[in-house]
Amino acid sequence: MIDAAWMRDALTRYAKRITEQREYLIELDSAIGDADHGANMDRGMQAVVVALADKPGNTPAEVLKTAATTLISKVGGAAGPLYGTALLRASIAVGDQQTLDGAATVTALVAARDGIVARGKAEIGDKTMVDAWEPAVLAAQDAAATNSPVKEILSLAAQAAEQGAEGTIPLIARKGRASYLGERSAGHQDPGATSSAMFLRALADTAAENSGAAT
Amino acid sequence: MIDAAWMRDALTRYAKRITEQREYLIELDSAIGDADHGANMDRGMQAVVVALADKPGNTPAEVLKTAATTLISKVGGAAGPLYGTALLRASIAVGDQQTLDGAATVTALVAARDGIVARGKAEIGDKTMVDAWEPAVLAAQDAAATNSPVKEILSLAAQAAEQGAEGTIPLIARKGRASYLGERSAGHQDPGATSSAMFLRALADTAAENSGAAT
Amino acid sequence: MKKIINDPNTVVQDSLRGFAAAHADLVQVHYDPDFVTRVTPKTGKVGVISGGGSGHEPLHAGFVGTGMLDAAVPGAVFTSPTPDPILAATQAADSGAGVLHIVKNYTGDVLNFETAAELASAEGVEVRAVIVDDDVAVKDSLYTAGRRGVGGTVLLEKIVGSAAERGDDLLAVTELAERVNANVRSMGAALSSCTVPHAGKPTFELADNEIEIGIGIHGEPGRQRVNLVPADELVPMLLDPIVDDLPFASGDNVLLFVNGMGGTPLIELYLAYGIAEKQLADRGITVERRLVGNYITSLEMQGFSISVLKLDDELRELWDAPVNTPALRWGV
Amino acid sequence: MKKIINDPNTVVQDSLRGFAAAHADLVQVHYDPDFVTRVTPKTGKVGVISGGGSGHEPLHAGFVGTGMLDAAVPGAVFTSPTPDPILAATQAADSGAGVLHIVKNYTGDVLNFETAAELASAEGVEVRAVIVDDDVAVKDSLYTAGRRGVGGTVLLEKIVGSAAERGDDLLAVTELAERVNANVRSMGAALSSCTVPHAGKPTFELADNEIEIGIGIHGEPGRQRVNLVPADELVPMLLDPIVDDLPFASGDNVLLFVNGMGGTPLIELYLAYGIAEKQLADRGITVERRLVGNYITSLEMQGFSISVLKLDDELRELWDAPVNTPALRWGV
Ligand SMILES: Nc1ncnc2c1ncn2[C@@H]1O[C@H](COP(=O)(O)OP(=O)(O)O)[C@@H](O)[C@H]1O
Ligand SMILES: Nc1ncnc2c1ncn2[C@@H]1O[C@H](COP(=O)(O)OP(=O)(O)O)[C@@H](O)[C@H]1O
Ligand SMILES: [Mg+2]
Ligand SMILES: [Mg+2]
Ligand SMILES: [Mg+2]
Ligand SMILES: [Mg+2]
Repeated sequence: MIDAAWMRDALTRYAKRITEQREYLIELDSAIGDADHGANMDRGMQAVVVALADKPGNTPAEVLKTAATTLISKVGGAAGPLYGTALLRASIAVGDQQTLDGAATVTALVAARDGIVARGKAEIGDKTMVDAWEPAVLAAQDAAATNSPVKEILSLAAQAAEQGAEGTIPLIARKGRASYLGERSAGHQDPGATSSAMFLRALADTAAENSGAAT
Repeated sequence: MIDAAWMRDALTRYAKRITEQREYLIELDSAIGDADHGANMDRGMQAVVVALADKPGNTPAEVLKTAATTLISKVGGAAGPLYGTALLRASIAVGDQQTLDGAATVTALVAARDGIVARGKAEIGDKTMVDAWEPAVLAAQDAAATNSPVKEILSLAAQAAEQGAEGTIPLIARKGRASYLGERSAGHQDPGATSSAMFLRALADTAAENSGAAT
Repeated sequence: MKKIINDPNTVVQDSLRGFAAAHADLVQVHYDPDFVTRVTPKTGKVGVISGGGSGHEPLHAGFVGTGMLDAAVPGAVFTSPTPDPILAATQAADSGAGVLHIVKNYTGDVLNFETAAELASAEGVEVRAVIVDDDVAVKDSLYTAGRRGVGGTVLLEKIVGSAAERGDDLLAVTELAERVNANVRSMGAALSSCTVPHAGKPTFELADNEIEIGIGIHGEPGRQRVNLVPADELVPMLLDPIVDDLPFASGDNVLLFVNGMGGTPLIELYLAYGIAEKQLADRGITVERRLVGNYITSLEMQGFSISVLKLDDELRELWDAPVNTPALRWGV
Repeated sequence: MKKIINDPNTVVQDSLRGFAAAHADLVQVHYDPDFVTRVTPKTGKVGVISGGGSGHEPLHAGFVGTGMLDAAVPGAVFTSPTPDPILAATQAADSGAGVLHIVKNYTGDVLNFETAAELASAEGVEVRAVIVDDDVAVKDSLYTAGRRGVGGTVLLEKIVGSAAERGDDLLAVTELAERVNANVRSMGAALSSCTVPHAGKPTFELADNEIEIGIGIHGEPGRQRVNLVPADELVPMLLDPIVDDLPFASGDNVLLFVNGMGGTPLIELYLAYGIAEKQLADRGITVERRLVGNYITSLEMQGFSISVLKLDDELRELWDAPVNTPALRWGV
């Protein structure tokens, strides 16, 4: 089951992943943006790790809230408010549950996606992080409908997010900075969708590693 | 013999040469200066050609004076006043003679060199145009002492100037812009010495071509 | 990467420290959160603040001072600041008459300023915002994030700042800001890319004979890559879309702003200015006021942008009003 | 070569035309011979003029105006002007009280200004000259053409221009100029070369990790090529030789000038300024006045120079005096 410690693990894992992939995300953002997404996410997630050490939290929601407010106050750019809102909404959605089961996990993912859409007004196919979140949520919902374990839900969500991120390559951007390029935005993978897929992969990997407990 | 027409020919020949060698002189000046010597000399000599068309002159001195004042008012930089003074002093030195014989030619060369030294205060070995003019004058004086024809005098002067220019390569500059480089100026040929050798070569070539008349 | 810096992670703060020392008579820099205020805040007026990613210097902190901004909020390089410093700057700029946020139209800037405005309102500060979107290189349609805010921002900050300085209320200042934004159009071109410090290499590569047309101010590639052409042909590639867009027409009086992107020297900017003014004159458009120089930049990018603002008596008067900031100063 | 120009042969005149249009309220540009005067010449005072090759904008034409220069003479790019325009500018600047020539110490500048001064004297104009040679990168010895005139020129033109404006006579103005020159030292570094328009390619090539230390303002290579180092180490490579040369000592009050070479953005210049001011403070030297920006440039070269001027009450007062030129303006 997902508890506060699990959530801290997942975020720490994601922070590590982002540091490793920092240059790659910068490169993606150079092609169709302003070359800062890797630095933005790294700055933010490092701050999240520090914040969680300071204030570990007792519930998944508390951990998510600390992460959300840290991202909002450390990242800036488009990604900061979008990720921040996503985690904040997820935190609110799961309330004070000590642990999250499959249904609650889906509730959190739905709330996160809805937060991003509410703030950014992007639709699927606009070549944004929504293109990773939307298929992830759908996959998670499908898996939860068949009562799959959390590990399975998150694994399918991550896979869908990765496919969604890859699927942004041929798209022409209609939101965010890449939209300024018009047709020249096609042929490049969206950095925010990519970092979003990494986020979902970090959740899935955390579940896989804790699979004994998390089924 | 050198008359006004001969002098116009020589200057026109030099102007053509400078245009051809413009990039080369710029390259030499890039290495140890500010990359303008070719453009400066080209601008000046093109103006000399125009000025002489307008005001051909009746004596070698008149032709030289027109060239001198044109260079002074069109070239700028270090080369403008130095070349201008050289030709002005040469013009004054030969007075109103209709034609110049070997002795008068040497007088003109001596006056030109003295003009450069008077204005620029450079000594032989300072890696400046003096390193072309000084050996040229000495060679001309030697040749004149044995009553060589003008053609011979100028040919030997040009050869000495070319050797002198080449001889600037190992030198460390002590005057002009190249002196700012200190030891880094060694290993490069001085642009002003190079254009000076071209000037003397233009005189020699003119004499060679008019050799029937000029002996 | 060749820059006079110590560490990409501290470049903004390191530069702010130098800025603070160099202009201690005009501005005060606050750290953590980072924002810049006038050294002597003026009370009893509408506060006018702006902000955005760093790397556009002197924008915005260079425009803090009498007759222009009350505060500025520099984010990381090319990254919108977070709500915290925007909130702090908003509170510092408020003396009861409310605060105008001048926001360049980028998703990140808009979202972070929005959040800050909500937080400030919750603290009892009346906040309004103007979104600057003057870049004609971007189509304003369902298929884009809307036009970017570029050169017009500088002109708007001056004019609106001077209106606040003379005592206009928040509603009037906001409406004026909308009016300036509606009457200014801009477009830019890059001769070289810039290098974002934490990226360490140029954002894009251009061949020796290529330029980018329709760039923004974040080193992002433009709409179109074309061969380098003489200035007489390059200037109308920016100017014509600007003139056609509003449109500007014969008889109009305008302010012409030729802006350098950071790596282009004045000798070229003046040359471009001369061509642009002449081409406007050929269309019967009179340049009544002008600005030439590096005012809204993209780090060390070589290139320039042109902005044209339609003037009326009020806008001209406010442009002429005294201004005393690190980067713009006259009449004082 | 990537520049916003039409033709290397007309770049100076094309740029002057734009400069003239942009600053018609302050300056008048005369063509053939090319020189720049105040739009409203001030009579009854010593005329202060300067000039030199173009490519250093805003120097010198950008400093024509009240409190600074009466006229400026721009030559071809990096080429001293010829005597004709210097003579014309000298005559235009003379209203009976004589004229001071501010000449940067380069062979070409010195020779051409000398000739012009002789011609002007022959026409009855009293002319004096100050040769600025503040560059500590060059040893002033029998083995060089002497030190170059670099950043100190800007400071000297301001201070001496303001002395002339208040009515000092030619002798006093000349002595003051000598005093400023004796009390200012400068040094520069390049991160990239510049490209002279008629040369069409960079004057020198630097590898990605190399910089040139001890450069002048004509794209000439410096004294030494070293690896790029962090700003904290780079700044003292310029500042230490400056401080040691005069020498400046604890208790001195100075003006600190961090100048960009044309292609380096403000974010880096302020960063360097902050370090320089701190390192002076560590030596007990107080920075009382400062200037940061692109004021004496080398086309699009990336790099910067530092100048330090020892202040006394009179120099500080003259620095603070009103100035109203295209490139420097305060107190008006
Ligand atoms: N309106 C939007 N809705 C959803 N995601 C968006 C939107 N705008 C931008 N993004 C995402 O943000 C990413 C860019 O983040 P980042 O580079 O950190 O910010 P910025 O664009 O401000 O530099 C994009 O790749 C995209 O996925
Ligand atoms: N003091 C001097 N005496 C003699 N020749 C000099 C002196 N100073 C410079 N020169 C010559 O002038 C040449 C440079 O001319 P040019 O490049 O046109 O002028 P600048 O150095 O002003 O750019 C040098 O190569 C050198 O030969
Ligand atoms: Mg980005
Ligand atoms: Mg030269
Ligand atoms: Mg950004
Ligand atoms: Mg020169």
